[in-house]
Amino acid sequence: MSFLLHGLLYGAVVGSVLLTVTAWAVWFERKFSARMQSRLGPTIVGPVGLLQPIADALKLMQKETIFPDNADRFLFRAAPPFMVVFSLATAAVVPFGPDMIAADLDIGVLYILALAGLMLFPVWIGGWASNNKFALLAAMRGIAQGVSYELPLVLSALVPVVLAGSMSLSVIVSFQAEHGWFIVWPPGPGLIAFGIFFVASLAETNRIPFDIPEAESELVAGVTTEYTGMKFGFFYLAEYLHTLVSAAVAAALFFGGWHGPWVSGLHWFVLKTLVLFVSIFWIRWTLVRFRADQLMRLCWKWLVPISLVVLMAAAVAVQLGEGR
Amino acid sequence: MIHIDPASELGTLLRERFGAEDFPKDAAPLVSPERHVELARVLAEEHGYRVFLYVAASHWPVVAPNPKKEGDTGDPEHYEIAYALRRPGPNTDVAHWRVRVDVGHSVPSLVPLFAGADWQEREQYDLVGVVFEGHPDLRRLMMPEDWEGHPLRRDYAIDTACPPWR
Amino acid sequence: MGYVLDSLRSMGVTMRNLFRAPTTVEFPKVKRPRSDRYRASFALLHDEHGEELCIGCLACERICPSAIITVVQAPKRESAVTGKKRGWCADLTLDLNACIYCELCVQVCPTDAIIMVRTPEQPAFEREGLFLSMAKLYENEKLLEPSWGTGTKLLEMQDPKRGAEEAPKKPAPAAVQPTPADASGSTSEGSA
Amino acid sequence: MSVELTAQRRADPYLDLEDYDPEADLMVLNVGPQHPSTHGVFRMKLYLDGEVIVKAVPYVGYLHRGVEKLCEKLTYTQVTPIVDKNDYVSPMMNEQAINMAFEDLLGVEVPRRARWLRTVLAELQRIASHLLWLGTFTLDLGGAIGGGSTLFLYCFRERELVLDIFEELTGCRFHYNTHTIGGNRHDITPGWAKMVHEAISVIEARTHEYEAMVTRNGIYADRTRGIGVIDAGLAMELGLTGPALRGSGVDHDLRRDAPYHAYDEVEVRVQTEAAGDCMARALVRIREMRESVRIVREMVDGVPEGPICGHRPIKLATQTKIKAGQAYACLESPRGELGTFVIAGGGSGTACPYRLKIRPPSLHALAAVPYIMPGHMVSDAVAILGSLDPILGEADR
Repeated sequence: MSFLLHGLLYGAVVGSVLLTVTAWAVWFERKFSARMQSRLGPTIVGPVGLLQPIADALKLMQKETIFPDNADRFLFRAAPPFMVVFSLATAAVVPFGPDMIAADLDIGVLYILALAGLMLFPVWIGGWASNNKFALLAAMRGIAQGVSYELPLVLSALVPVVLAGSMSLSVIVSFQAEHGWFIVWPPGPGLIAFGIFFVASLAETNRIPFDIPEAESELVAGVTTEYTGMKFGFFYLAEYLHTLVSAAVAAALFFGGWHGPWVSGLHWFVLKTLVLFVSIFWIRWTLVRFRADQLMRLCWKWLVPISLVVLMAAAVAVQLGEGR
Repeated sequence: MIHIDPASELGTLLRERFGAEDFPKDAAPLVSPERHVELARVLAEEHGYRVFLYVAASHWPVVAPNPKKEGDTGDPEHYEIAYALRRPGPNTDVAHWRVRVDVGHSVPSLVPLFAGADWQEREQYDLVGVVFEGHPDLRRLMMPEDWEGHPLRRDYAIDTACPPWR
Repeated sequence: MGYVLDSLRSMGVTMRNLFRAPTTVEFPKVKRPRSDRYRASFALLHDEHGEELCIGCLACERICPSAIITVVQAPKRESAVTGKKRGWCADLTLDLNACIYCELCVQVCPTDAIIMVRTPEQPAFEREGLFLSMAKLYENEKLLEPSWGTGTKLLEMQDPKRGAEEAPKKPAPAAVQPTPADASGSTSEGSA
Repeated sequence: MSVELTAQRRADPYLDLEDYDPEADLMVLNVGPQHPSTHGVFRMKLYLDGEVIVKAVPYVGYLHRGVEKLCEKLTYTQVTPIVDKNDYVSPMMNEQAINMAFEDLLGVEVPRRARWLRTVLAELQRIASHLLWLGTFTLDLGGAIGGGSTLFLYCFRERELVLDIFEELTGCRFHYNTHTIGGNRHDITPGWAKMVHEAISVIEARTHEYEAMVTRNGIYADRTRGIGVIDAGLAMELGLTGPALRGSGVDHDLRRDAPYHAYDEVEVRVQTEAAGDCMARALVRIREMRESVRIVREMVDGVPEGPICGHRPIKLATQTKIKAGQAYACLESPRGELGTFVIAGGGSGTACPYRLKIRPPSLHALAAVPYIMPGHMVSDAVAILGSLDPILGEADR
């Protein structure tokens, strides 16, 4: 019973905090990109446009929901909520602080990766149900990309698992608190694995330079071409949530999570997540996108082999360390 | 003003091989419609005029004979199609010539020689109504497919009512 | 690896731009300065004695490429100031909906009566708002800032004989005016 | 890779799909006329085998405004502001091209000051136009919410400087109507040359930044190298001119080869690239931008004294009368050879042209689409279209 209560309480707290943070992450990205592009960004709603996310949400809610002709209405409606649920559910196993974790699963990493795989389904469902060629092409690209990049994502995420000897994120973080962050120790595998994990996360979350499923200059708006109002808003929200959670997971896996010099705690975790989050934005607003086949080439010819090698190296390092 | 010197290389070619007699001061020489594809080929292959510039057709309505002028027979309704090719590079030059056909007759198309003539001829067909014989895909280019008339003809009034837009 | 280095170089560029001052302004609050010659809307002018300059000569109506100016001539009568007979304009309307801001009407005006104004952003909520009646045109004279160009100045600037002699003693032949107009405008402006 | 092999072959624009593969289940994708990357209202029908384009059928005419018919009804003096709207990215060029044709018919000598001024304006316009091209091309590659829009806005930021220069001179940012038969309508103001110097030094310095973000970027190179290859023969046959022709290795530039304005008094270094792909066209344009900066810097201080108009200034709509004659005047616009073919006289009286034909470089560039697109992917279609730099206002007229 207490387990259920704990889950509900933490779930509510984490969910609402994350949603709020995501809303202002959108504001932050708009402001950040604006300044990067010599613009002002949102200025009108609230001081320095801080209330802009609320205005956006209100606007989206007021908009009419349009169903395309011959669209599969049930699936069309079903896709957006799934997106949000899956990306929120990922956050359940992220350790925000020493004891701040909604559900300390033994298979935390596996759970995250499984949910990342599930995220492909709403994309495909939405693209198929829209009865739009652009959405269909985008959905097919999304599936191909998601399935391919799952591999380097899993392989690189296994490196910390092997090093820490556990699949639980909280154990991985505590291990790093004891033995040093994986990004610096052992030198090499952690850093390369982080690089691959980061790139694969960019691809999983459809961020530039890997945003071909929603490549708006080619495919209008990709899967969301036919979505309007809050249905589109859900996709949009889920995208940001997914990015935020990916940054948080990367921070936990490779940067020691809540551990930091002087006083460990939530603040370190937030700081690390934010740095990763901002660098994702920074990359997004700088680069152009790959083409679908180049993206696959990068994945299968470079990321997968390298991550395999790094995984082996990590295993060897652990074996050598055992004798110590 | 477009003027081709009859003594120039181009003028000699036109005069000797393509039977151009008149070299007006303010227009390109006329070449017969039967010979003009051959002219374009010779210009492109032997003289380096390889950049396709333009096709410009114009419509000339009937001119009644002037009774005051002796021997004036007037002018039947006809099309005048001006062509131009360019020789690229530092010694660039433009070869202009005109083809004249009566309404109802067609002009041999330049598309087999110049891919660029494709859309230009379609445009002239669309806007002026000249039919280019041998064009692989002579459809309207600018106007809607079901448009009536050819807007750039002189007898097409500028305030012709436009059908309701689809 | 090449991708990473290239991306870092590109990211360096965007980071450098992050610290450059923004070029956009918060529009309704801040307005960018407009040049002297900026042309935005139209106005009809009075001379210094308060008499309408427009003589209803139809020059602007005839030159307008999009045919948006309509002039209704009034019968000739004496001017209250000079006492000479001159033409009058009964009505002049200008439809900004189709205006292409070519400044030709200003250039051809023999009396510098019609000018353009440089106060930017003259939006309207309905099409009628962009339809300038004669009353509105005379109102613009008082409310809005005039642009540099007038018929005299433009013709003087384009005079083919300009610069041939240093100081033109008599006004350019094309710029002979039936009524005294803005004479101070004929300076040698523009010779940089 | 099979995609690359098929791209090298010249595609058949009239391909019968039955010949391709009677069994193939091709997907027809309608790109445009409302699509983010068709640069206006261009439409192409793409027949897709998977994501590979089998056949591309382009449609133009959505922006057809009947300019040529309109010009037959307007007098010679009224035409200039109308043709301004053709190539709305480089309006100066339209005005100059049409007035050059009329000057040729009239035999009017343009004063030296006006010729210099026209040269400077043309080069500034070229910078502005290439900047806009670079921005929109990167936008096609990089997306509206991504790196593409960043470079797009950088380019627009610098383009504003050029537009400010034009505003200072002519009073308008876009549709200037600053050229007239025989010269210019607006003379330069006292601070103008300084303004130009400031603007071009900023643009020159920032060109390095653009290069770091585009041509020296691996992802950008991957998207543009070997894509949309036009060999020199096809380019010439199609009537491609300007950067698209020079990107295919043909050393041809009207500014050097058939000097107009004051180009005979200044050195123009023609930029060529042999590859003929999107990257080659991009490199040519970026180098041309630098070259234009150099030309402007050399010329803007030395604008000679004298009148700016060699013909009677416009006072009457019907004042310019041309009895008869045909003329073709052309200049090197940022997109290629922008020509004007005029038949004067005829049955339309002496004040209006009988037939006026504008030779738009963009139309010829778009005509290349069915030849180069097959064999590429949908993503490349956008890149190819962007690299051709079509302006639909000019193509459709």
